[in-house]
This record gives sequence, C-alpha cells and structure tokens, in this order.
Amino acid sequence: MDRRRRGPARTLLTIALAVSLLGAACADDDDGDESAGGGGNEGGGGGDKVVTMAGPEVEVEAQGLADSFAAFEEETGIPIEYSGDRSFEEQIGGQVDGGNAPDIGFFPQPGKIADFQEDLVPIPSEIADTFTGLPEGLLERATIDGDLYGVPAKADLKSLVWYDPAAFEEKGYVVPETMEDLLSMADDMIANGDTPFCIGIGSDAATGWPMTDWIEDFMLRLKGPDVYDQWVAHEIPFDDPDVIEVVQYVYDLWSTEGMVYGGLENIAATPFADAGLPLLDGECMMHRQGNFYAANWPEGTEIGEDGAVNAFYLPTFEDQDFGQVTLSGGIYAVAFSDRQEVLDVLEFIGSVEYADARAPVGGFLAPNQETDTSLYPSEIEQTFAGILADADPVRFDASDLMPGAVGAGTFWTAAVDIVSGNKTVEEALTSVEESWPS
Amino acid sequence: MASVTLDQVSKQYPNGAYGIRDISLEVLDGELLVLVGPSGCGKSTALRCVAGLEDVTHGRLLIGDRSVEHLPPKDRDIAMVFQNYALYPHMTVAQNIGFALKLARRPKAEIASRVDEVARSLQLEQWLDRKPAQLSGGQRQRVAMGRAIVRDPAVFLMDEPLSNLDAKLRVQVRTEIARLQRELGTTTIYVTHDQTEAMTMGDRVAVLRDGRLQQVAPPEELYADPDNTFVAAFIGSPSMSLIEGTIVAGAELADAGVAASRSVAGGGAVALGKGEAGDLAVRLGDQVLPIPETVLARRPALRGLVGSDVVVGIRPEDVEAHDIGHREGDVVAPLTAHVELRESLGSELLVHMTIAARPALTDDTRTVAADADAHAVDVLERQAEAGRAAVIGRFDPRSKVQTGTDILVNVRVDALHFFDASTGDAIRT
Amino acid sequence: MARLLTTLLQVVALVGGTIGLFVAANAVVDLARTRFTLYSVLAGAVVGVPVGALANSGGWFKGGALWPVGGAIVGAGIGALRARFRQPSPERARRIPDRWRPAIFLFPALSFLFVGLVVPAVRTIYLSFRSRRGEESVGLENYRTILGDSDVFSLDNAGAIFSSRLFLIAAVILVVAVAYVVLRGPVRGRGLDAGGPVPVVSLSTTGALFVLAMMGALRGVIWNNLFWVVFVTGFSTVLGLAIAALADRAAGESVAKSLIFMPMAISFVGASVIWRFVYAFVPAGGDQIGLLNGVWVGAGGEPQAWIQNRPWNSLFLIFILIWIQTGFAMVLLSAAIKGVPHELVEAAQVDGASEGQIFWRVTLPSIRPTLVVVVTTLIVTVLKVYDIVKVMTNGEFGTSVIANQMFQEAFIGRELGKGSTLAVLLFIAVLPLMAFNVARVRREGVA
Amino acid sequence: MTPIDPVEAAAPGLTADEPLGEPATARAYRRLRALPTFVLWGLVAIWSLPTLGMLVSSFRPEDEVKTSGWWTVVADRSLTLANYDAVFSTSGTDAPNMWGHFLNSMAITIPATLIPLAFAAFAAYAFAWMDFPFRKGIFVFVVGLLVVPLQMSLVPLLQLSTGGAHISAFGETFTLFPDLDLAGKPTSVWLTHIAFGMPLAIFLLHNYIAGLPADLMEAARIDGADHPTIFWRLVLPLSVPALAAFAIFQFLWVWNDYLVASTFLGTSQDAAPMTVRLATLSGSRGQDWHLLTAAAFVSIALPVAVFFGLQRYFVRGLLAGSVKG
Repeated sequence: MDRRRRGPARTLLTIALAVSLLGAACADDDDGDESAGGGGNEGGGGGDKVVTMAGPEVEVEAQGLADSFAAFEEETGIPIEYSGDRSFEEQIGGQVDGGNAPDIGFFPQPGKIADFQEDLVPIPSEIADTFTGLPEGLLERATIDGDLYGVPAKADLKSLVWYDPAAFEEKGYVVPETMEDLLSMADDMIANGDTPFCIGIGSDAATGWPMTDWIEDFMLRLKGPDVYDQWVAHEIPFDDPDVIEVVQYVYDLWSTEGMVYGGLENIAATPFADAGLPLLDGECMMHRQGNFYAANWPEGTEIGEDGAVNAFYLPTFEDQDFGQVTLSGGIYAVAFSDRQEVLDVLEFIGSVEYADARAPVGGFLAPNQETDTSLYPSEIEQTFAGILADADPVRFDASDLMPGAVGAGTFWTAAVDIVSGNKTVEEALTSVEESWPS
Repeated sequence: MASVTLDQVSKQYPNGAYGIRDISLEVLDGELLVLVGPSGCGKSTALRCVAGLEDVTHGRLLIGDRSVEHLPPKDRDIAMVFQNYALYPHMTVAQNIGFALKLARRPKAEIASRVDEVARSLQLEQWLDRKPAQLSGGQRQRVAMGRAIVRDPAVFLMDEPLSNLDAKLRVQVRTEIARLQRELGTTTIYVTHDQTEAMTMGDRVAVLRDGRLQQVAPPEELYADPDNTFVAAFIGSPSMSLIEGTIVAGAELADAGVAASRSVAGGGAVALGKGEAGDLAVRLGDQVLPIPETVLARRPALRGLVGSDVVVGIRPEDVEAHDIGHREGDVVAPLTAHVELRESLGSELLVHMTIAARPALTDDTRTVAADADAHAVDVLERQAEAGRAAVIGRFDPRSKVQTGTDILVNVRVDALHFFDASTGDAIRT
Repeated sequence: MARLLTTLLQVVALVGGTIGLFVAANAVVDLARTRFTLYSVLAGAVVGVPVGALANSGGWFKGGALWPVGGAIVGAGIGALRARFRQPSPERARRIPDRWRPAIFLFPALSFLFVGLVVPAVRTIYLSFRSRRGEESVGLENYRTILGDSDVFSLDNAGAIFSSRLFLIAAVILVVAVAYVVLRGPVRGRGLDAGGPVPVVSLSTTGALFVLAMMGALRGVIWNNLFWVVFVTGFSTVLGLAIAALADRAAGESVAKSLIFMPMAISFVGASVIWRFVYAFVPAGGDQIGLLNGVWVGAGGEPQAWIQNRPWNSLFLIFILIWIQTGFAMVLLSAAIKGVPHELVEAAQVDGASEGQIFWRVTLPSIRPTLVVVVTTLIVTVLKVYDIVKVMTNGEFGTSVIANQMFQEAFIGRELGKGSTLAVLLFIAVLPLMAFNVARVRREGVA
Repeated sequence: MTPIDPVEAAAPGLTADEPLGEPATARAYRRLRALPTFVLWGLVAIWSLPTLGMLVSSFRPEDEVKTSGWWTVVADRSLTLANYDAVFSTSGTDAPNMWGHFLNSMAITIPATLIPLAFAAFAAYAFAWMDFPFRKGIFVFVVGLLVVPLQMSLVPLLQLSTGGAHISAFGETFTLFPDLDLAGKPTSVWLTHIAFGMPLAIFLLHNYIAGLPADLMEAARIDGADHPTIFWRLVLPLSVPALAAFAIFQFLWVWNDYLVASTFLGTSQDAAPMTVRLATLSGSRGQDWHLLTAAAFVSIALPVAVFFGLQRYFVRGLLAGSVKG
C-alpha cells in the first residue's frame, strides 16, 4: 500500500477501479429500487406513465383505495402507486418545497388547497364538467378565483351519534328525534346514574379536532347554515358573539355534572380513537363521532340495529328550522402535475365509477350521490349513505375549510385550551381570530 | 557508511527563538559521537534536525557527501531509536522490526531473513510474535534497536535510548549498544543527558549549551582539558570544584610558608628541585597554592595575568588527605579545608569540604548547578555570600577524616585548571 | 434475500469506490515527485472534469459525458504544456505532494459539511429576513412577530414567580445554606468554604427550585427550551455521575450500566410507545393502563392526565429525555472516574479522607474535563430537542419547544420565513455554547 | 481491603462467635460496602420498567392492552403473538413486509455509518497531524457546526437531491450540482446522514487521533512512511475504539431516524426504513397503536444488540474522545 514507489500504471489502475466501483454502486442503487418495486424512481415525477399518489389513509383504507383502481389501471394502462402516511399533512409541505411532490395528493382539509394554490394544477373545465352527482357546495370548497383545484374522493358523515342498542332497549331509552329529546334523555340518564356521553379529543398531532366537529354541528343547529358559511368564510370574526355563544353552549353541555364519562378535565387527555370504547361495557351511553369511527370498534364488534353498537343522526332543534342540517367531511384529490395521465386519474376519482369501485371494499362513504348504495358491504354503511342522501343542507367541516393555520392549528389549540380550562371561551376564540391570516 | 557534517546549522522557530545555533561539527564515518548537555540545551533538536523531523533553517547538512537538508527523513538513509522506543503497539516484534523493509517493498523472504538475523543478534528470537505491551523494558529497548539495525542505514540516531531503563539494566545495555555499534561500524549520533554514558560510549563527545556547541573532543581530553568552566563543571562526577582565585608572584608562598613538594614512594615527600617550582602562585581566599613550572609551560598565558582574577578548577581525585600519600611523582601542595560531609563508597571516600574562598559563581556554574536541581543553585549562592567555596576530595577509604573538623589536604598543583574569570574560557596560550 | 445481497454489494462498492478515489488522488500527487509530467497531465484531467461539467450550461451530463470528458482532455493538455514549459526544480517538485495532501484528506468531509450544513444554514439566515415563502424582504418583521407571539415568549405574570411557594422554599434553603457556611467560618485558610458539598448542593437545589417556580409562572416556547436545558442537563449529569460512582463499587457493574444506557438505542417512535404505558390516563373508575397512574391510583390518588396538565406536564416529557441521556453521561463519566489515578485516591485515603470527601475533593476535580464535555454535549442535544415533544404531545398543552414551533411554522403553516427565524433564534441560543466549545478546543490546542 | 486495627482485634470483649479480624466496625463497613449495589440496582429497575412494560404489552391481546395495565399479567397471563403476526404480515398494502423494511433500514444505515467514518477519519487525521494554513480556524469552525439545527437543512437538501442546484449568468443557466433525481431513493437519505453526522465524527475522532503519541508518527516517517501510509497502517488500527464509538452513535442515530427518511423518501414506501413503516402501523386514526408495541420492540432489537456488542469499544473510544488534556 505504499504509494511512494507506485508506478503510474498502478495509479491509473486505482483510479479506473475506484470509478468503476462507484459506477457499479449507482447501478446497484437503481436495481435495488427496481427490485423493491421501482417506487422511488418516479418520486420527482419521472417521464413514464406511472402516477404517484399520496395521502393520509394507511393500512386497510390504503389497501381499499389501491384496490379500487385495479380496473382503471387495467383498461388505461396507467400504473398507480399510492403511499399512505399518517403525517401526510405535515410531510406534504416539505415534499412540495423540495420539489418531490407526488402527482396526486389527498387533502383531508380542502382549506389546505389555498395554502398550496401556487403549487397545484387547476383542473381543466372539460374534466371539471364530468364531475356530476356531487352535493351542492362540495366543488365550491375546492374552487379558488374560479379555478377548480380538487375533487372530493371520499366523504365523511359527521353528524352521527353511536350508541348501544341493547343498552338503550334495556334502560328504555329511545333514539331521539329532536335535540330537545336528546338533551332531556341525557338528563334522565344522569338521573338514572348513567353517563350520557363518552368524549375524547386527543389525537396526537391533531388533538382538539373532535371538539371542533361538535362546535360545527351545534353551529349548524343553533345558528344555521348561513351564519356557518359566514363563519367559515371569515365574514364574521371568529370571536363573534354568535360563535362565542355556540362554543359556550358546547362547553356548558360538556361541563354539566355527570354528562361526560370521566368528567370535563379528562376529555383532552382521552385519545378519540379509544374514547368510544367504554360504550361497549356501558360506562357511557352515547358517543358522537363520524362514520369512520366504525373502524375503531375492536375487531369483530357487531355493528347495526341488533349489533353491539349502532349510530343515529344527531338530531336538530325542534324550534329551529334549518332543515336536515348535516355536517360532512371528506378527502379531496388534488394534482401537483399536469401530465395527461394524472388528469385522467383525477377525472376517474371524480367519477361515479370510482365510487362504485370502492364502495364494496368497505370503510368508505362516497361523496357522489349517484353511487349505488346497495354496493356498500354492510348495513350500517348503507344507513350512513341514507343519512347522507337525505341530508340537506350539507355543510363541510368548517375547520377543514378554514386556512391551515387556523383549521389545522389555532382552532384545535383553542379547543384544547378551553377544555383544559386554560383559557375562557372568549379568550380562546379571540386568539384564534388574531391568528387568522390576513 | 558515511560521515555526517553540520555546517553552521541553525534551527530557528517561528517565534524567533533558536533550537540550535551555528553548529558546525563533523561526525566521522563509523564514529560514535555523543551529544551531551543539560536538558533544553538543544541536543535532541540537533538530532531531530539530522533525522529530518525538524527542518534546518540555516546552514548545510550533509550525510556522506549528499546535502540532505531538504530531503524527507525516509530519503536520508538514517535510522532512529527513540527515548521511549515508539514501538508500534498493534504490531508484533517481527512486524515492528520488519516494517521499514516492508515499506521499502523488499521481497518477503529477504525481510524474514533479515528480521531473524537481527533478532538473533539481539536475543529476541523467542519474542518475535509478542506485541510490545508483552515485553519488558529491556526487551522493548532491544526491539527499538533492532528496528534501526535491520535497515543497516548510513547513520544511527539515538535519542536518550537508555533513559527509561533502571540503573542496572542501563549499564548492561550501554555496553551492548557500544559493542553493536563497533561491530556494525555504523556512524552514530547518540544523545544523552547522562555524562557517564557520554564518557563511556563516545569516541568523541560534543557538549552543547543553549543550542551552541561548547567543545568536541574525545572523552579523556574533554575531562583533562575542558575548554571552559561550563564543560569543566558539567563533565565529571563529582564535578570539578571551581574557585575564584588571583594569580600572584611566587614570593607570597614564602610569606605563607607554603611550598610545593613531590611525593615519593612510601608516602613521604621531597622538595622540588630548582626550576621545577614555578615563580607564580594562585591565592584562594586566605591561602595560596604554588603553580609548578610544568603547568606554566602548558599555560604560558598565566604569566601575563599576575594580579588578575582567575577561576581555579580542582578535580576531586586531585585532592587527598594529608596523611595519605599521593601517587608517586605527583606535585602537591597543602591546603586547609573544613570537612562538611563524608560519603563512603567503599572503594573510595568522597569528602565534601569548604575553604575560605569565593566559589566561581558564573552563568556556566549556575547552569550546571541548575541542571542538577534548583536547590543546588541556592546552595552555590549561599556559599558565595559566605565566602566558603566547596571543594570535593576523592580520598583513600583508609583516611580517617572527621566531619566538622578542619583538616590539611594535599592538592595536586600540577593538575590545576585555570579559566578566565570573566569569559570562563580555559587559560592556555 | 437478493435485495440484501444487492444492498451489501452496493455498500461494498460505494465504500470501496470512495476510498479508492482517495487512494488514487494520493497516488496522483505522489507522482509529482517521480514523474512530474504524468502528474501534471492527470491532475489537469481531474480538475478538467468538474470544470467542464460546470461549463455545460445544459446541465452536467446533458449531451452525454461530452463536456466532462472534453474538460478532462483540455485539462490534460494544459497539464502537459505546463509540464513541458514549467517543469519545476526537483526541489520544489518533491514538496508538491505535501502541499496537496491536506486538501485531499479534507476534501470529502468538508465538501459534505459545506453542502449539507453551511449552505443551508446561510440560506436559513437569509430566509429569516424574507416574507412567507421568501418572495420579498421584510426586514426584522419576522423577529418582531415571533418574539411578540405570547406562545413563543411571554413575561406575563412573571411576578407570580416570587409569590410561588417554590420560590419561598428556595429562598429559605439559600438563607440556611449561607448561614451554615458563614457560621462554620473560615476553613483551614481556605477562607469561607464555598466549594464544599453543603453550599454547592444547596445552591443547585435552590437553582432548580427557582426554575421550577419560573416554570409555574412563565409561558412560551423559548422558556420551555430553557426549562428543558436546565433539567435535562442537570439531572442527566448528576444521575449519570451518581450511577457511575455507584457502579464503580457495586456488583454487576457492566450489566447495570448497559441497562441504564439502553434507552439511547431506542428510537423516539419506540420511546413514545414505551412512555404511553407509563403516562397513559384512564378516567377514574376505569382500570389504569399507565404505570404512573396505576401506582398513583393504587396509592389512593385521583388519576392524573400527566402530559396534559400544565405547567408540570413538561416535566414528564423532560423526564423522558433524562431517561435517554443519563446513559450517555454515565458512560462518559464512569470511564473518566476509572481514569482517576489510584495513587491520588490512595493518598487521600492515607490522609484519612472519607469516601465522600475523596469523591468530592479528589474524584470530582480530576474528572472536570469530562464533566465539561458531558454538559456541553447535553446542552446542545437538549436545545435541539424535537422528537419527544413531537411524538408525545405535538407541542400541544403548552409543551412546544423551539424546534417544534419551527417545524410547525415552516412545514405545516408553510411559513418558511417564520420557521427560519425560529431556527436562527436557536442558533443564537447556542452561540455562547459554541464560543465556549471553541475556547475549550483552543485551550486543548489542536495537537 | 478492610483495615483491621490490631489493637481492636486483640482487644478484650471480643465474643467467641466473632471471628478474629472481623470486628464490629469491619462488619458494618462490609454492609456499607453492599449499599451502592442496592441503590444502583434500584435505579436500574426504575430505568428498565418502562421498556419492560412495552415488552410485556407487546405479547398481550389488543383489548387487554387497551383496557388493563400491563402489570396485571402477573395475575392472568394471557399472552399472544398476535401483535407480532400483525406487524410482520404485509397488512394489506402492497408495500414490502417488515423484513423488507428491515433491509431498507440496513441499506440506509450501513453506508450512512461507514462512509462518514472514513471521511471523518481522513479529516481528523489531517487536523491532528498535518500542517496547513488556517488549520485551527477550520477545525474550530467544524466543531461549531455541531450545533446547527437540522430541521432547517432538510428542504434545501431535498431540493438539491431532486432538482440539483443551478445559477443563471450571462443569460445561461449553469449547473452547480447535477439534477440526479435522488429524491425517493435511499441514496438521498444516507447522503444527508453523512453530512449531518460529520461534525460529531470529526470531533470525536480528532480528539482521539490527536492523542496518539507523536513519536510513533515520527518513527514511521523515519521508517519511510508518508501520510497516507501512516494513516492506513498506524492511525486507523490504533483508532479502533474511537471509530467503534462513533460508529455506534451514528448507527443508532440513523437507524432510529424518522424525520430525514420520511422527508427524503416521500411517497416511495418501497424504500422506507422501519421507523417510517412504524409510523403508519397504527392506522389512519391511530386506532391500532397496540401494534406499535410489537413493532417498536422489533425496531429496537437490532440497535440494542449492536450496542451490547460493541460496548467495550464505545466506552474506551468515548473516553479518549472526550477526556483529553
């Protein structure tokens, strides 16, 4: 190894060897990815037809999503690669800034579309026109200055209350038709020594959001869709008396003695994913949570009329006349690339074919009204579909519509602050108002 | 085989200080030259300059007739033995010894045979597969030697190779190195702090001080005729007693009633013949010593110095108790001294005395004292104030001197050393 | 299996290749001594490749390897000419390798540092003076907003510190300690013995209590970082030291130390799961699944939501990092303690010092350098703490720290400007430490 | 070495059952000696409990994990491997299974550990034993980089690995760094880790290498070794402890990293290391977090093993690396 007397031949040899080795290394690198499925190579949007998608759905849901594209891939020959990441909403920012965005992203928060406007591709009108059968307002949510940036890919039904039919039966409670009934029933429960509600708003990265759903549901029921829309559009300040009144209403409800399992102070600490579980052993009677909570009941839990759990529509106040106000949520698909095949995929996602393809997989509720509800694998899902169908007016989750800074930030924090008694309702809402990006 | 020539070599550090300064010196082919001097005198620096570990800032440096001051160490055809051996801890003895050859891309077979050969000459055969950590001090030292020998270089450079061995081993290894060097006949520069090594091993000895060369000479000459008080004080142990004195006319001897005499067989003494007794004397405090003709002949310059101060040097072996006869033929004169301390070494008796005179207190003597230890300097200064100069005598063990008594000693006046009081240089012509 | 093989092959090739290049580069400069012409040609070619690539306005490899290769050829040509007309004296030629060697040794590391850390750092500083996505300059606006944000930094009810019970206790301890020292009077000429165990311990306790008092009163990300630094650094070091000292005299030393160190090997995802089983909270009535609540309730307490209840929830997060870092401190310190020369300890024993005194007066002083290293390293680590808060609370419940806030702003809020500003604040917080480190490196000298 | 006071040993009042040379004081002392052991193991217990809890939980069925404390297994030990099965099954998605992700982690960790080790060693040697202008300055600067927060470096580096770096001049765009399209490939991840690990590596290795005895280097120079030879033949073999120490650090850091991996790999799940996979395991809404117990345990098994394996070096290396002067 002594280079002192090394002849030039050796030197050249070393160089050649080194270079070839490095070459080999890079080659191996690609092979490595290839044999791994060729995923990464197109991360940056490579030349060929593969369309990469990324979203927050993982595991079972991710699989369902992937499966529902099988037929499409078949006929169009466009390979689809979906990758789910629970922290998608945190990752995507860096990915976009780093120029490593997927072709299609799934935003659970249409509000975020605004944050990414400059990076997104507007959907050409000829494709936009194919998006039919969606409830009014859904596409508007994804429209900025007349350009459509996203299409609903999945719907969530949020105005739901989970309950244990057997327990109701035995204790003589009946599914309430009006909010008044529900509240009085809650009082009876307390009187009978039962705990009406299980509530948990813990959700590590997003702790607080379940409360925002409550607030929104009651905003709709107490103040009506129009105020709701003004609130979302920030036409009334976040600390407007109306808003304060609603939030205060929810807070008072929650802080009613015996209303919530474990009491108010435990709400923030309880992960929402587990929050409903005490329902199963009668610790509480009701759990207000969206349809997606079906996935959180332990494996093998019977869901339905005569199952261990069932769900009913969160009723409205008799004395208010806003119609069958319903809170919905959902995931929007957006395009970061304007390649034709990407737009094709987007078009497919917006079509009823996609909905029909995914419905049978389960764990899915189609935003598209034209979906054949009989395709849903379970009774409960058909119930959801039914509720969604009758819903009118439907309003999309406010926090998901507001600018990311608020809807995915200060609104949640405010919820935590209020529940944990850290700030009064008014203080909390004021700080949200201050954080609203001008 | 080659000589090593330093031609006005200097090593100046970035901060301007000099490691060594204007050293001119030729190490003859096959010679073992010892560099000696108090610590910090630049002897190691000099060696490292020859090795190429430090680069020379001025002057020329030749090995054989090649000028090497710009060559890297490996191209200088030298080998070095380090103070703490610098053995490669992760290599076996064999690998340590063979490393240089391996780097030189010699064929394996050759390396193996050379290593064996060397190992045999150093009795290391059975340790060849050990790691340095598993060896004794002496063995490590031999491995270090082996590592130098195996390349049979033009020059050996040894940097205090024995300083990490205990006294007993040191003597043994000392002779062994000397033997090896003689056998191989390789030019060697040997740096040491220990003058016994210097005296016993060196064909010639070079004394350094503050980066400057003081004297280069064969050991005997260095001892017998030091160029200046520094060399005089540094070489020899116990070291030469240096006392301030004044050259006076011989007449004073008569007043003092002192006369030089020649000791004869059987311990008696006879007065010196005419012409033998010089006409000069030297006064040490309140006593005078005659300066015999032989001395004046060797140091004619003394004649011109009557009345002026000089430094007188007396070697311990030139002082003997009065009751013990000197060796036959020595010219001696009496001196009264106070016995401070007696150390019996069995074979001889070291007697530390003081006389009423000022010890030579110069930079040279200070430096030498300081090299022993800081305390020695204080002692020296206190003596100077008290005007009591130390005189050490190497007596015959039979002598019965008592500590604390004043005794009469005989001084070999024909072996006195004289140095210029101001410059400290030896007074010769 | 095949993938494992390709992977390994790839790694071998990579490491081999990079090292090969290094060796080759050395070989080339070595040629300068023996074959200057060849050296000059090769060097020219090597330099030519990147220059050529850079000169290609299309991008390095657009148009194949044309530009790089061209550059190589041209460079080689120039090299040849230089050798032809500027052949240096063998004197100077011999020095060429030594002149280039440091460059060769440093290039790989420094290039990575430059691209990976220096450039981004500079960019961050630049961005901190720009608007949301860096479009336009906003001067110090970002800094004003950030520091004005009460979630980041707030002095409201700082007064509460001094009215808090903790503060009073701290004060009392302090007074007592001072009294003790003064009454004990001068010790054997050492003057008032402020270096003794009593004063030091009581002082640090006071300090800790005082910070706790601040914790109770002050809100804000920056304050949180401060609390993290104080407690993690303090406790990790002290505990690490204690364990190291104990282990030195205890049975089963190595096993124990390994177990203590193990948390360092656990990822933060893992840690979050692990601690979920400690801090988990179930409303009263339900069975607790969290160890802490299990014990607490077992002892008759009301179940607590440890990581939600301000202000002390931060402490529970902080403990996680202590749990992780103590091992690190322990490893270093115990190594240092073993390094203390036996003569010293024995000498002290002969002088009749008690175990305690030996530890305090002999061991501690002689491991000071290590202590310094441990503390500085810890502080740096803690200032950058991110993952724990991320996985445990995502910065909710007032537990956020600068790094989280930064991530929140830059990635989720897509406010690059503000994010960068926070990053810069972090730099600034670390600067004094950096200076200290630098000073220390200077003192030890670059051998 | 209990000190035995002869006087006391011989003193009257020694009852027969007390063996000679074992006076009361000595026994008390001996008991005192045992004290540290108790305290130490107490702490060890506290330190290990959380991990133990996770380990136990990983063997418990879902509903029990979610409804009762792990310590209740002592009462009823209903243990299952279900969680592990779930973790190792590809669980629906066509992403590779855990074993695949394990390999991915390897593919990232090994180069991300070895390469900086080599580069840092070169640099550390140069800083310690070579002479060149601004040596101190550069070294100090490098050490200073220890404190740069990484989060902000992510985006620039990601941009670099996706789009390269270009500048416009004279109406042309010149490429400072080629567009290698590395994003989504493991390469981009470990390249990043190399950069991030470099300052600590140089710092540790320098302190150790600079501590090697100078005359070893000189002896080698005289034996005919130049810098490269000294580096390969002397410094590397002698620096094994420090190298191992850093290797462990870097290995743990890279193996456990989630942030860098997820940022750079983005949508390409196939290349995802274990940590990234873990993050998805718990389901879209975290309902399956009980699976993390098993997964987390799988993911820490190797690093812990590695640590126990190389521990000896670790201590030595760090010691030399830190306690200098």
